[in-house]
Amino acid sequence: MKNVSPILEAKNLVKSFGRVMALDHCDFDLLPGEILAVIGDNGAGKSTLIKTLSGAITPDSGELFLAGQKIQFGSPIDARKQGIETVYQQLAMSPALSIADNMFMGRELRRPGFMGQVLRQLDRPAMEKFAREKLNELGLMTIQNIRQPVETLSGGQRQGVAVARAAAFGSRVIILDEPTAALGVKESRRVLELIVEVKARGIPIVLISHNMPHVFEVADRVHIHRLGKRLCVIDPKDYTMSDAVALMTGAKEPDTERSAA
Amino acid sequence: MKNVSPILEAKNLVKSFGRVMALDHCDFDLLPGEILAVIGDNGAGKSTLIKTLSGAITPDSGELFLAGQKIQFGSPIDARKQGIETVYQQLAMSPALSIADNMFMGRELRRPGFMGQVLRQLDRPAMEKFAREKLNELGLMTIQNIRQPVETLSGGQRQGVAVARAAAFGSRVIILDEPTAALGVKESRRVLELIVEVKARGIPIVLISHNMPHVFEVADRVHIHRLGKRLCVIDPKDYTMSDAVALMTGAKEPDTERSAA
Amino acid sequence: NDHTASACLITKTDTNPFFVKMREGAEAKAQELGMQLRSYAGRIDGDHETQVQAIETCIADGADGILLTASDTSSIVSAVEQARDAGLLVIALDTPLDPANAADATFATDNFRAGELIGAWAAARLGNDARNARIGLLNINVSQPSVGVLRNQGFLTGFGIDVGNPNRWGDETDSRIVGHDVSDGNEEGGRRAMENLLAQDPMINVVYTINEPAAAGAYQALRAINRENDVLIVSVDGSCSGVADIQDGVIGATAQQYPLSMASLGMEAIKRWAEDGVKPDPTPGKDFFDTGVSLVTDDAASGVESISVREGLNRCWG
Amino acid sequence: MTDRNNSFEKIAPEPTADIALPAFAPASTGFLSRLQHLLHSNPSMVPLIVLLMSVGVFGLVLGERFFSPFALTLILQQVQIVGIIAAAQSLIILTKGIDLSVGAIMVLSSVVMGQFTFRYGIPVPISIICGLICGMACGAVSGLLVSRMKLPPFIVTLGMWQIVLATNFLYSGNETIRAQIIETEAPLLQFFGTKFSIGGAVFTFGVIFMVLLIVGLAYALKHTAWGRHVYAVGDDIDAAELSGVKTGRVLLSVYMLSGLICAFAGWALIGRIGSVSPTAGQLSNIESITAVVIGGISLFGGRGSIMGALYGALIVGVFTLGLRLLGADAQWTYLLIGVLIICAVAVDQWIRRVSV
Amino acid sequence: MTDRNNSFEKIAPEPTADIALPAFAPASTGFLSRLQHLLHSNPSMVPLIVLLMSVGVFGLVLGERFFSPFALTLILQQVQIVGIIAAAQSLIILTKGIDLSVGAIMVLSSVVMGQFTFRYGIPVPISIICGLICGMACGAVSGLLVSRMKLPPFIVTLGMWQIVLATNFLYSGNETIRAQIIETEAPLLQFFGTKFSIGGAVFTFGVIFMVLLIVGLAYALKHTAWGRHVYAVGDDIDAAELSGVKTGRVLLSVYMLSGLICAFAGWALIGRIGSVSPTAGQLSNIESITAVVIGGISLFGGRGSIMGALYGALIVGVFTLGLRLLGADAQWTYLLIGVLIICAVAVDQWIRRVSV
Ligand SMILES: Nc1ncnc2c1ncn2[C@@H]1O[C@H](COP(=O)(O)OP(=O)(O)OP(=O)(O)O)[C@@H](O)[C@H]1O
Ligand SMILES: Nc1ncnc2c1ncn2[C@@H]1O[C@H](COP(=O)(O)OP(=O)(O)OP(=O)(O)O)[C@@H](O)[C@H]1O
Ligand SMILES: [Mg+2]
Ligand SMILES: [Mg+2]
Repeated sequence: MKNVSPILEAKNLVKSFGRVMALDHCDFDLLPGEILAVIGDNGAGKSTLIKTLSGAITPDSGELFLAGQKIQFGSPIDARKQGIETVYQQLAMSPALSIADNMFMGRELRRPGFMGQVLRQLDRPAMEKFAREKLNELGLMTIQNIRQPVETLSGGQRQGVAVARAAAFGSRVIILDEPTAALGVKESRRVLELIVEVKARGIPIVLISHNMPHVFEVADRVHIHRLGKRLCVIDPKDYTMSDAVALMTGAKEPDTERSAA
Repeated sequence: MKNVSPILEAKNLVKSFGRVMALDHCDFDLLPGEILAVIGDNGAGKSTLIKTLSGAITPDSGELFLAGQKIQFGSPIDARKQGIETVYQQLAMSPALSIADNMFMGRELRRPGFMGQVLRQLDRPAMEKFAREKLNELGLMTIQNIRQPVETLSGGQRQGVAVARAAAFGSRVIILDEPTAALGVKESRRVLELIVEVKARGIPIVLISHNMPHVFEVADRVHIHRLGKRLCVIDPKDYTMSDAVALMTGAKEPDTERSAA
Repeated sequence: NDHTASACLITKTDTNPFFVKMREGAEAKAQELGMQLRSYAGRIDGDHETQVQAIETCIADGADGILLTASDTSSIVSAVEQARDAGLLVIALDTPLDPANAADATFATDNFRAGELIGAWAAARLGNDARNARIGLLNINVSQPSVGVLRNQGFLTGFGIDVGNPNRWGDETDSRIVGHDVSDGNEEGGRRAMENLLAQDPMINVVYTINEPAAAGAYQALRAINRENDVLIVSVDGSCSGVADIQDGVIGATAQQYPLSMASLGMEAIKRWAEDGVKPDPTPGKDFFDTGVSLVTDDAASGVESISVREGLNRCWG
Repeated sequence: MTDRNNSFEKIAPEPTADIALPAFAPASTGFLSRLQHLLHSNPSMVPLIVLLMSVGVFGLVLGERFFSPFALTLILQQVQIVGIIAAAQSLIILTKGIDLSVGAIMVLSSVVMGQFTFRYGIPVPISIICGLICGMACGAVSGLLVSRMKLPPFIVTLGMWQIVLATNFLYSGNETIRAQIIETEAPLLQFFGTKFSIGGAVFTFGVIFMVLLIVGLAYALKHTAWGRHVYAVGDDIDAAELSGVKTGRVLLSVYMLSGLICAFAGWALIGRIGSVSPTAGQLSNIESITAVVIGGISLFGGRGSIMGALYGALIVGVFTLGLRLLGADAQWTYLLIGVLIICAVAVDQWIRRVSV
Repeated sequence: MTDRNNSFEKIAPEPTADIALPAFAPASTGFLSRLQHLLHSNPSMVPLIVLLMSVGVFGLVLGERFFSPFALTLILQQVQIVGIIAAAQSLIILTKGIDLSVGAIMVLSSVVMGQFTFRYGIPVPISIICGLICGMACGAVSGLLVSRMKLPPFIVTLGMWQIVLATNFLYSGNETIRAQIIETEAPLLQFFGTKFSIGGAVFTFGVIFMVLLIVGLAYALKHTAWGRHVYAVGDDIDAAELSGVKTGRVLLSVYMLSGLICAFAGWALIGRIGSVSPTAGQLSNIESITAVVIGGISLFGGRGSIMGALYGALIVGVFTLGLRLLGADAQWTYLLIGVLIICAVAVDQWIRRVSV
């Protein structure tokens, strides 16, 4: 693994909110094709880290590299254009718009021919068909109507829609911030399967989760975040869940030799 | 258990949102001193059920009984006055106000003497001290400043504050809608311990969760919700987690004899 | 012809006492003559669209004639034409239209003349001091409606100041003018405007005001710095409370108009038009029927014709 | 009770997205609650129904005087300016903004059209284009301040209102350009005033323009990506930004389009009043906001249909004309319109609150 | 770099709630960014600083003419009505509402005080109490419509504005009660106009009342449960309801209090203009909203301090008088105030955007 260069890499990220230093010279790297889990206490700065990776937050200092190239994201759109798709913890949906509208927000399909090119009409049937397929893949069959506004969905259903969106469009990196937090057992399972499927397509995934069994089930490497920085990266095969929790909460110090590259 | 009369009971609750029937003649009962878990698929209607129990939603029809007395809640305040304290899935906090302000919302402490009685001045120091203690009990020590606005907290920190509020003030029933969804491992553990502590105080708890290990660890009985109604109530000692999941998702039919009272 | 004649009265606003009086006059006359009367008004001074809508409503309503005090004397002309084409008699009250012959007749105060009277009176009162008078002018609002411009420029002319463009206030160069401000024609605006001018030059000694409420406001401002007795305030309107203000020494002189007679003359003209098809004639020598304006003051100045406060009170807005 | 079986929880295994289920019928099935349910499923119909009802009531009371093609089309002519401005206002309000400068932009644009033609002798079509550009530029300034500098729209347009209005008075020298001159020398300026009649009904190009504009905007808002983005921005601008909408660009486009529409309203205004008057339109902001809100568009952004703005403008127009024809005194008319504004919204709210 | 070690993530085990940490210093430590940080931690200071700066600038340019006790206290007198009204407006805006009827309520209350005294011969103190009750009742109507029927405040107060204003004109018969009569027969009505001077500075009771009112409200909002509830309702009304605030009652109390304050403004108005005039106060809504927003209170509710409303009113007053003293003519003053409104808010925004 030593020779593989990371697809997404961050060095020395710093981000503070007023007096709170959410990222404190934090490093990060994601290797091609892997599932990287990020774990850490509440408020450790995980969400802030992935927001800087996805362009939603501009760091105060630090550098980002995508496939070895130094990049800067001015907005989430820039990151999306590079194929980085993110599910945020607060979901980022427009409550009054339909599920299909939300899935295609910012990359709508237009009808072919005159209606689409001149009148710029949306291709609603195509978008709805696609949205329905993606939701079915996730097993979110309790959603009755693809035209229903997102605000009428239950918390878990919304989360499902967000995950489906990311999985459908992510081409280079998919970042999931606690995607199963509000999901039922069955749905959580589907999301984990989906993560593995996406990995099989060769797309690397960043997964933030507080659910250790999930993390240890799917992750190739585990980035342990503590007090705004990367404490260490471990291989889940070499560590037990309680080791990970102990590291995360500061009950144990990392063992530099054993930690994964 | 047959002889104990329920502390909180609901019969034939119906609630629909437009064409969606979130509660379809649903029954519910909570026995004194027990931990009752409510599990079910996303969108099964769990949140809607507990919202009717806590007065946040008025059901279209159906009856509520508290300690055998028929009651009607016009608002969450009515329920709180009866000692029913709820943590909602969407948390119900005022983002711009401080942690202490939020914890005491609607039951503020006033200073003694002239300042409090005539000028109605709040007793900020007392409220902040109390809030800090309650947060410490939950191990939410990463929260630096009790005066900081809730909107600057991480998702998990907010959840912690909400749980602390309910535990501090609930006197007859505490209802928790997915209290550990956004919490870290350590914090989740603290919440579970807290639930057990509260039970030890003799206060019954309704716990909605998608986390089967948590449910099976603490629950005395498990209410399985499906398609807007109670499918059955089981004793977690008699069933395995996969049985429960199978019931919840419809893969298995309930066995009327074995299910708990 | 058993059809009772019906008329519309359209005023700039229905909150200004001047127009209230005008409406009272029209209503009384309508009762006397057995006519039907509908009254309309804009919401604020300068609310032109509502007046256009009112004219259209009158047409739809099949009225015989319209009495109109126009907010925008030239823009209203198209709507007036439409009404005249539909066979209605349109009479401009208080303010001539632009051009004046756009209406069938005009019963109006000569606002320029009203200004001229108070200007001449103020100059005569000051005598030689007029050459180094410090003048403050409180106009109505920044949109410079024609009534306000005419009174203002009339005052300056009467006082003996070169007005520059007679269709605009504010372009004068005479150093005696301390400044212009806007008062919205009410007490509050009058006081604020006066205070602003006083802050610029506390020694102002002549104040022109667009109407009497503004004058009352200006007086309060002067009183606050104890200068109420050494400043001449002149105004236009001659309302009963305005004339009473002269009696109390608030205002030095005012130019009195006669809205009630405008309205009743107008009603009579419409009655005649509805019954006999006869249009009224203008005052000889003017392109409108001048209902007259008199200077009211107890402090008559030589060379300026005036009536006493007692007479002013008798005739106020008659 | 069979209706209940159609509720969605029962239909689990297959996604049944497009099946139109019969409306859910609650326990109380009186006529009122059925009506409420019907309207609830179509909230943009509410102002339309209020409109039709008010036309009906006034028609009954006033008879022919109101129910004539002349009177009814008169209403259309009377609301055309407010209707056009309300379309501009709706766009802004859909993005959670508010535009207090609409009336001022309208008047300045019409003054530019007039003064360019008559003061500088510029050919009329070019003057008109300059006027339209002027309106769009005013919108662009507000748009830049709102989208780039993130200033609150209320305060930006409050400032712009004063700036544009003062500019208008200073530039025009408060001088009206008279209708007669325009008619003989630059009739194109009065283009939107051109009348044609069908039966006894008299329409003007301005009325047609208003209707076409609103229908066109309704299409754009519903069926193009831009329209969806406008709603998303109004709904939750942070979420929209995170999910890939160029929110800055959407906001700017909305303010510029709204400025352009106001400029068109200025052109239509010349057609309506014949002349170019710098003092017109002083109440346009409040009137357009009234129309938009009565039309059911939420002031908190992201909800409502632009057709509502048209209905809202018409409702006010119907009440105004109807009450005038009834001979109500002006102050009583204002009082009643005040009451009716509140009632219209109360009805709307009653319908929205169905079974919640 | 040592500052960074103070950032909170390092202080884990003990809750360190009350320790005031040194302000975080970012990489760029220029004067500007230090100022920005300072102000950021105290956003309610921003309008105060803008105010002091504008006083300073005008003082420098105009010298004694502006920096005299006369001119400075004149500003206070000129803003007293707007300041009182802005306090009422702030309360409403803090609950995410807006009140377009403040000016109308003020005028109606003052008319009631005057007419009751002079038309019916009721003793002055009782008339004044009736006027105050009238204002509170108007507020209560709006409050009931907003809190019970959940109608949007904008439209409710738009309707109330028209209703109250029309009532005012109908009831008063558009007749002014003259200052001289009030002075001789009911001087209590002019109570708030009573002057006293300290040095060269002239104050009126109205000015004192405005300051006391705002300080009192600031206390109530910050240090009582009611005040916290007002903020919570404006922040997120559903969350407030769920967490046990009687939102309906809070809203009603806010609207009633606001109506009462408007009635006091009506009383103060009599003191200021001497007479009782039914045509006064027509611009009060827009002026009060301007003051509130310049004062940094968010139109989206729940954020801002009521002291800001006072500063906002004073900023507008300073600019108006300052520009007039600079010799700007009325139209240019309007234009410049428009520009300055935008600039004031832009500065505010720049400060709030620190390091985000
Ligand atoms: N916009 C903001 N303003 C101020 N402080 C913030 C902001 N966003 C995050 N923080 C603070 O930064 C710290 C890190 O927050 P972050 O959301 O990244 O934590 P997290 O690791 O994702 O926690 P969780 O597991 O609870 O989601 C927290 O202390 C939080 O209070
Ligand atoms: N206010 C509402 N308007 C319309 N539909 C609603 C509303 N609230 C809930 N629903 C619908 O009612 C159903 C039940 O929702 P509820 O939130 O009770 O589910 P839940 O069991 O709590 O799910 P989860 O585990 O995902 O939180 C869902 O289909 C949801 O879409
Ligand atoms: Mg997080
Ligand atoms: Mg739920």
